[in-house]
Amino acid sequence: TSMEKQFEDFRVKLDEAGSLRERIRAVVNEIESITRLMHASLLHVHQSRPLSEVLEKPKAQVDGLKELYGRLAEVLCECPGEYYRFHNDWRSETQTVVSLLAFMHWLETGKLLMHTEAEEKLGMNQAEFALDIEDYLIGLCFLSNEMPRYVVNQVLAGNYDCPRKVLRFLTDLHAAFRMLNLRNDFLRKKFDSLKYDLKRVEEVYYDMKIRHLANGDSAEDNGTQGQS
Amino acid sequence: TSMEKQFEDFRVKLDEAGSLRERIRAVVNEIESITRLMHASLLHVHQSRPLSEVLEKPKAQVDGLKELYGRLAEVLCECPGEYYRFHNDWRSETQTVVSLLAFMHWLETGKLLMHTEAEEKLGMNQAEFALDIEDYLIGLCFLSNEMPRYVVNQVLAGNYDCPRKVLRFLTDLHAAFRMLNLRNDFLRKKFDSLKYDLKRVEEVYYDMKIRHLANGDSAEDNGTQGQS
Amino acid sequence: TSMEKQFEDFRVKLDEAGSLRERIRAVVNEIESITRLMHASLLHVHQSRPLSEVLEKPKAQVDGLKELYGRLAEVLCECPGEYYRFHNDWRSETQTVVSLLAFMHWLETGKLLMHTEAEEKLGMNQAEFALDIEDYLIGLCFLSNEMPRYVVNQVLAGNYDCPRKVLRFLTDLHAAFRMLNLRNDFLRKKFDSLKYDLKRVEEVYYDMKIRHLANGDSAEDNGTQGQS
Amino acid sequence: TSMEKQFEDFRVKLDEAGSLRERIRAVVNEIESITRLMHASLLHVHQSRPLSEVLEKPKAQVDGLKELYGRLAEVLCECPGEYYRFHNDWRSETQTVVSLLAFMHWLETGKLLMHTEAEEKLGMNQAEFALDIEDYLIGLCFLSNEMPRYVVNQVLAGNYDCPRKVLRFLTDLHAAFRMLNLRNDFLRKKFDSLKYDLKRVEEVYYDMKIRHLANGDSAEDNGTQGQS
Amino acid sequence: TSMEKQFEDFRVKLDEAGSLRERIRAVVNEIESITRLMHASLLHVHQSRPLSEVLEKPKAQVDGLKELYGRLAEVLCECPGEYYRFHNDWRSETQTVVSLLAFMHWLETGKLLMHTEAEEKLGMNQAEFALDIEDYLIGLCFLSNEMPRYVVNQVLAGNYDCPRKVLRFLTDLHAAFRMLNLRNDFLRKKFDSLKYDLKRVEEVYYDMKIRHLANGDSAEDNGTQGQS
Amino acid sequence: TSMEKQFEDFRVKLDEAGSLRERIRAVVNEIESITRLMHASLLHVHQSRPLSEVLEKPKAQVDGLKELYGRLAEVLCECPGEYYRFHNDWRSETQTVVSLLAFMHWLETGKLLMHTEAEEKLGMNQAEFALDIEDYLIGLCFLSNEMPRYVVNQVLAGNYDCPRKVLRFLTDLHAAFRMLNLRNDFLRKKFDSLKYDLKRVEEVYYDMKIRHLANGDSAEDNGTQGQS
Amino acid sequence: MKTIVSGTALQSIAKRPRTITTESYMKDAFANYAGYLNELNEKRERVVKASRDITINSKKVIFQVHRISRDNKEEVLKKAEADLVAVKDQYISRLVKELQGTDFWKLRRAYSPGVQEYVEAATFCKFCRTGTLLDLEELNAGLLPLSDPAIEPLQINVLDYLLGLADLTGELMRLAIGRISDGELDFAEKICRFSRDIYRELTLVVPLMDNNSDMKTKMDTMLQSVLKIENACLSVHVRGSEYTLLGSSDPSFLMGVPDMQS
Amino acid sequence: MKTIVSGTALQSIAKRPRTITTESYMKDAFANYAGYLNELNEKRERVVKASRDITINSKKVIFQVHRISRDNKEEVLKKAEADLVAVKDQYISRLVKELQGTDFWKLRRAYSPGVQEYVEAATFCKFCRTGTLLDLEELNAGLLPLSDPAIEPLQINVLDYLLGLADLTGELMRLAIGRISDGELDFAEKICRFSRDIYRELTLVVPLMDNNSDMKTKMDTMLQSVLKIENACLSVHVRGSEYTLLGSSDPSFLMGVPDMQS
Ligand SMILES: [Mn+2]
Ligand SMILES: [Mn+2]
Repeated sequence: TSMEKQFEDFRVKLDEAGSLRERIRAVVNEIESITRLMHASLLHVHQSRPLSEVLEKPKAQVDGLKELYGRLAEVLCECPGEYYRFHNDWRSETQTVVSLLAFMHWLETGKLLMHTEAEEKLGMNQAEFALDIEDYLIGLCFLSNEMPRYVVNQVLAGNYDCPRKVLRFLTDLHAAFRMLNLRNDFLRKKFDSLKYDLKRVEEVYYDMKIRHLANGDSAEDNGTQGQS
Repeated sequence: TSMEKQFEDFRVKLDEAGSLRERIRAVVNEIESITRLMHASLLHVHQSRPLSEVLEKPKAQVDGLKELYGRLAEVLCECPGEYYRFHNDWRSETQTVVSLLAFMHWLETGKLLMHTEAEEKLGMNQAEFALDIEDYLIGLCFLSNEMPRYVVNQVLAGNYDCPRKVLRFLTDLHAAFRMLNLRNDFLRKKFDSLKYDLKRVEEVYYDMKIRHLANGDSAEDNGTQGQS
Repeated sequence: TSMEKQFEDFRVKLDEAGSLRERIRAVVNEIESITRLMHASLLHVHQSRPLSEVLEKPKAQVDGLKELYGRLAEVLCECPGEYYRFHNDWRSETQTVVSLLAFMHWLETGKLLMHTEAEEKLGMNQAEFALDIEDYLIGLCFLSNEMPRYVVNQVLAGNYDCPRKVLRFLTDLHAAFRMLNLRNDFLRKKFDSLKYDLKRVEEVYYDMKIRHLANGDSAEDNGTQGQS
Repeated sequence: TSMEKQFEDFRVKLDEAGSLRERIRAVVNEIESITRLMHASLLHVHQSRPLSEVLEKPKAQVDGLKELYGRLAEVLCECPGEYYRFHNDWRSETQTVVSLLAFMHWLETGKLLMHTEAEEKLGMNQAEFALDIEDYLIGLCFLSNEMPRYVVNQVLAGNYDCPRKVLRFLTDLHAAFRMLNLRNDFLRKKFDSLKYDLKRVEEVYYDMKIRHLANGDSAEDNGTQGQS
Repeated sequence: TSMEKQFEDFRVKLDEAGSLRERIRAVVNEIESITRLMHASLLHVHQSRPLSEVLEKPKAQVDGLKELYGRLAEVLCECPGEYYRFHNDWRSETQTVVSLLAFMHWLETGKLLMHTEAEEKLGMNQAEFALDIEDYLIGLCFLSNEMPRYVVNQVLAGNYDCPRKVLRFLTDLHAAFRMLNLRNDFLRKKFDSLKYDLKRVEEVYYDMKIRHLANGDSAEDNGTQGQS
Repeated sequence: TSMEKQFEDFRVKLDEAGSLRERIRAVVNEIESITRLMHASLLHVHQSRPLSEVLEKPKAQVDGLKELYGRLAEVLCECPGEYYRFHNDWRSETQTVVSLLAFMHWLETGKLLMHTEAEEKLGMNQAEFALDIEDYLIGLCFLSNEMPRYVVNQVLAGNYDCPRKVLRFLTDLHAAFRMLNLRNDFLRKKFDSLKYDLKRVEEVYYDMKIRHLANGDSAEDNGTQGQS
Repeated sequence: MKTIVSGTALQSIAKRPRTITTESYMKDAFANYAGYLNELNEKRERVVKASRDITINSKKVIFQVHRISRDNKEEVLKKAEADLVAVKDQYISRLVKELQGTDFWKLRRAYSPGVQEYVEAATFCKFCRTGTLLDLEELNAGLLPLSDPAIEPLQINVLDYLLGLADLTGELMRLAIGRISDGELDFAEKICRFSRDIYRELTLVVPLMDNNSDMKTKMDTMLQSVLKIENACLSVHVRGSEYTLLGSSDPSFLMGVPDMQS
Repeated sequence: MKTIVSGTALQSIAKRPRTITTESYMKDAFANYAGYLNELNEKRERVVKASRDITINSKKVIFQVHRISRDNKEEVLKKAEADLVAVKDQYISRLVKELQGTDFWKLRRAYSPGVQEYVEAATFCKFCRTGTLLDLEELNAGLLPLSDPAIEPLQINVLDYLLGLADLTGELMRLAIGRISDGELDFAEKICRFSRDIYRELTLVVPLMDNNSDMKTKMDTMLQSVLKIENACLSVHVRGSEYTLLGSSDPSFLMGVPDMQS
């Protein structure tokens, strides 16, 4: 019957979509594994290990990530126009990826990892396979969440200038976010947490300042750990 | 600075997406209003009003729906490849639309509204703007949920043939669904409810049959209410 | 350090347990697929197809099941004494398996599938890999849940003797269950549902009886559909 | 009949399992009582009572615990291979036991209670009756949850060296946990809480350090309260 | 300190209450065991065994129940004025007891077991240890829940007069319940179910009447099964 | 029918209320936009910009706010006596408005913005359209939430007198709030947070005092930033 | 110290205890706020109590109506109606007195449960009496005499009316089961049609309601009630049809069991 | 028709309306049950109302206590204590009158919230006055005069006392923050020790309580309150230590800001 024919047709299509999703999840699981390792390495920054040592391993893994995103792109190529159909299956992992790349970039250069830079690092600079802006922004919020702890541990390690630098960075980032008219609830909530991070860093800087531990603002330097 | 430039850029893009979403929601609100009216009119079927009277109003509104889906298509045209980005904003309403159209169609013809027929009625037969299969299937499950009540009220109104016809229809529909390998949890749950509907209709038919109240299966006729 | 050594040790052990669990789940997924197919075939019994036709496909798949349980046994062999550690990962599927086998067995013979028979069919008659009694019992409750629908549909198909036979079977099963002192909450709840099934079958038999549709009890026959 | 025989058999087996479980629960209730008393005694540590006084009572009860675990082992001996069947009945209490023993051990020695040490203290160093690794790990997480409060109250009592020592301990413990690939959701969540404990202790240490209240790191000593 | 003294005092009192509760629960467990056996015996009434046989065992156990309630009374004597403190520990079992006694009483006499009669049977006719009226009423609702099944099975056994008698009884009971003003609580819900039981019994009565199966009312008899 | 007529009537009335609500929300959205801008401008106070610069933009927008509240009043005029029906639609935004106006007022005058002053500024000094007192009070609590950050940033900018002034203001405000009897509601929770703000400002004041950074009280000045 | 801006008064108050340094302008204002909040809370309490009284007594009216049967209709309804009047005169009037002259919406959450239960009871009585829906206008007309004519009278608002109506279906379901048992099949079918109508009308109104999450839950319960009524009607209908098929000469037989003893 | 067992009376009642065929033995009994349930419900309502009054007025006492500061202690506590006596004499006494002569446990759920709040208020006053815990015996001794001496007097039970005490820690936390602000560090540390003690004692008692799911939730909240007190003490302690390190000659300085204006 035509009903049977129709449902036979559905069966094929739903199975295709199902196997596509499974392949996506397989790739995403690998991405998740790599980010867990990268994250674990990066956490050494709180133990005040030298920057070069901290960054060595995670930097070595960026290429692996890029390759995985390449495979993701290939899968999504098979269903043009359905990027957002499967977006939920990999967005949270991608936000983590962005936050890690942005942290590494900031540790090295003291600068914000730009959207296009992130896309390049992940090979997502294609028409059909770009980095969603909200994912990028949420990743930046995760980055800021790491800052208060970073600042406290840097001070414990005797790096009293760190709070001032981080404060300047977060103040700029905060100002930039404020330009946006955030309607996305999750992003808005993460942005609120950015405000708390900023407040906490202000307080640490205040602690340094009133104890005359912080240097003046005159000497500028790139990077976040002077002597790294 | 480049950071400001980037966020300025984001602001524009996020605002665009936001206003797109608002326009989609405005259309969806209108769709929702119409379906509410259609549904309320269709509820008269339980009062055993003549079919022509029951269907008059909802049929008159199908064109309105089609126009609204036309407007939805126009909005989505402006962001090619992002159908699924906004899908959640209108999918539940569309499932309801499908269930209403399918109910009307079944009342008139005794047949299942096919996917392509539904697409035609809504003007969704375009490459970029088609009716998602899962939405169509969930709509059919909603349709089946209405059946036990329909059967009960038809019998109350003296239409003793109804249970047999509905049972045959639901049995076929159930068999068709069983061909699918349902991975979507929501759809799977709705399909479970279809089984309960089938069981309830079986019971009503059983009650008629053992009392010799149901007619034989010999005389076939289209439509669900003989004399409508 | 000894702490590191200890955690390194843990890492190995936890990873082993994790991969064991993954292998178990892979097998269980296959079991689940087969039972879905078997169940779908068995549901034809409600459409009153001939018994031989109904049972053909599911019977063909029992060997497949047995092989899968063999693979499960192999995996569990690698961790002697940990049968119950992973039990939750496959118990619900096994309960379904029991209910299907018991239904098929009852359709063919009119008798209850015994625990040892179920174990044999699945190759679970080993010291280290037996069929948990509660799983078997829960499977029987699932079996009884199918009975009211079966009875109604048999009557609809003109098999007026069916209710009496099913009633006798369920009455015996119910009496047997009542011998148990059920402390397991889930099992107790399922047993309550068995009571409802029994009550429903009583009602159908009552319907037949007062309408003089049921035959007397004189002629005994094995199997559940005399002439199939 | 054979059905009756089978169910009679089940009745015996289920009753045996039931009474086994009751005996387990009786023992577990006693374990729970003892841990409650031990916990309440250990809470005195926050009142800054001398360590010897704090530990006196709980240490006296360790033998009682060991005896109870001995009785548990005896019960489980009667059903070889079913350790994990009843695991849920005593795992949460055992996690608490581990956390208390580990806290006492740490207070005395400043060192982590090793898995084998915990097993010895409880007499669980048998082939058939060992301490489950996840239970041990969860117990350690509970231990870490007590640390921030401990540090705060020690500082309030004038023990300014405490934050540094605890921080070092937690940093090591955190690093050790990070080696694991945690798939167990509950354990993963508890590990997240360990991170918060670490962060809080860092903050307290920071507050001491910037005020020059913490001593230098030069003088090493075992134990956590210098003069205890 | 006085605080410690007070809490020590509380612990003693609460321990006492706890052990009281344990003793209550021990008694209640025995009550529950007996009611389970009584219930199982009474269920034979659905297999249409002779009334004398059905009632023999349960009647023999009423004295056992009375003795257990005597022990309950003794325990509660130790805490005068705290009957309702422990009420929840035995109310559900007592409701079951009431329903069984009322069923037996009704089977024998065709009359409702009165509150004072129930109290007497259980030795609860004391100032400090009476049968709570709501428990009694809920017990009566449970009694009515057994009626539809009883009526169906009696008819199956050829006792066509039964429906009329049960109908008259339930009609009276329903009328009596309607005198009460209830809250939206458990009792109201159970009372709603009584209405459904009444309706079901009426239907069976109609079935008899339609088929002229019921006798006239001429030959009245005590009890509910003529020839028992 | 009269039932239909009545419901038609309800639909009309509810539609009216609905469109009223939509108009209210439209106004509230504009209020929200303005407050967002005002807030963003005011946040510059934390970057220690001169007061005149900080206040310039937000002061310019107060008239806009007043006009919007005028429009709100007009809408509410159409449904006399239903102010509190729609209160929830604008209360949270109005609390924010109060907090901003109170902050600006305090920055300029060092005094608390009184309820009647707030009403005047917003044109809410009408019999039918007044500022709800709880909203006003909650607004004041939000105001206090901004203070700790303000104080820290003022100190960072070298304004060492600020903590003393803020402390005096918050102390007074806290004393005033203590006159109220609150329920366990949102206001009480916000009042609790006011206590924490007060405590934090005190700490900063101590920091200044310890280091003899704060000036004496001799030179009093209007406003909160002496030389702005 | 009158103002924070004037340093001149400093010396004079340096020794005054700290807590009464609260600026007096704040103090006066907050004394007012304190009075306002106290009064509001106390009024809210009184309103809650009145609402509870209305609830418990309306429930009694509903139970009274459920005592109806084929032969005592008049008697039962008379008592129910009298009780309902008593609820209005004794308890609603207290509510009216509390609320008069205020924005009725402010304390709505405090009195809404009572008013809803009253609506449920009043519409239930009316339906049993006339088979029609007591409309809001009529209901409110009954409340007018309670209010001081000089000021805006308390009127039940549409939302509370609809919420009360939603609960009515549960009572109608119980009534229908009882009526079927009593053989009043026509009455049962009237209830069936009536509750279907209410359900249908409400589906159109619910999305327009102010805060309809409660109402949505009630609609689910309500549909269940309607289904129960329909299924109960079905089962008696099917039996009736079978009876006709069996060729009984006395079709009135199914209309209850009045002759049960005969 | 007196009994169902006798067929002889059948003819005589065949025409009687059906609903009054209810066997009179049932009818009489159920009339009694109806009376019992009505009285119980009405009593429950009165008890709930008394409980709400106790709650709202006990809360006022608590707020009064929070108005304490270094210099007005006596005055503030005097008023709070007087208010507390008024709560007892006006509202608890009403509860006592309702409950006297009944099993106090039967309606416990109806009055427990009020009693708990009263315990919270009474123990809060007492702690501020003496720094000690008002024990249950003392509390109950105060209630004795309210009861008719002839019968068993109403006494607060251990469970309600402990539940009230669990809430006390929240108020102690607020008090501690305020005392620190006011420079009363000793007071704050006393609160810290006191709430730690209560928390510790309660951990031992909770598992023994009758139905301790409420209490378990309260224990979580309570631990949070204790932690907040400890952390607040820590932060002032650390600052004080730094001050000592900086070598101030005036250690009393940290004890508040009395000299803020000087
Ligand atoms: Mn109701
Ligand atoms: Mn409180």
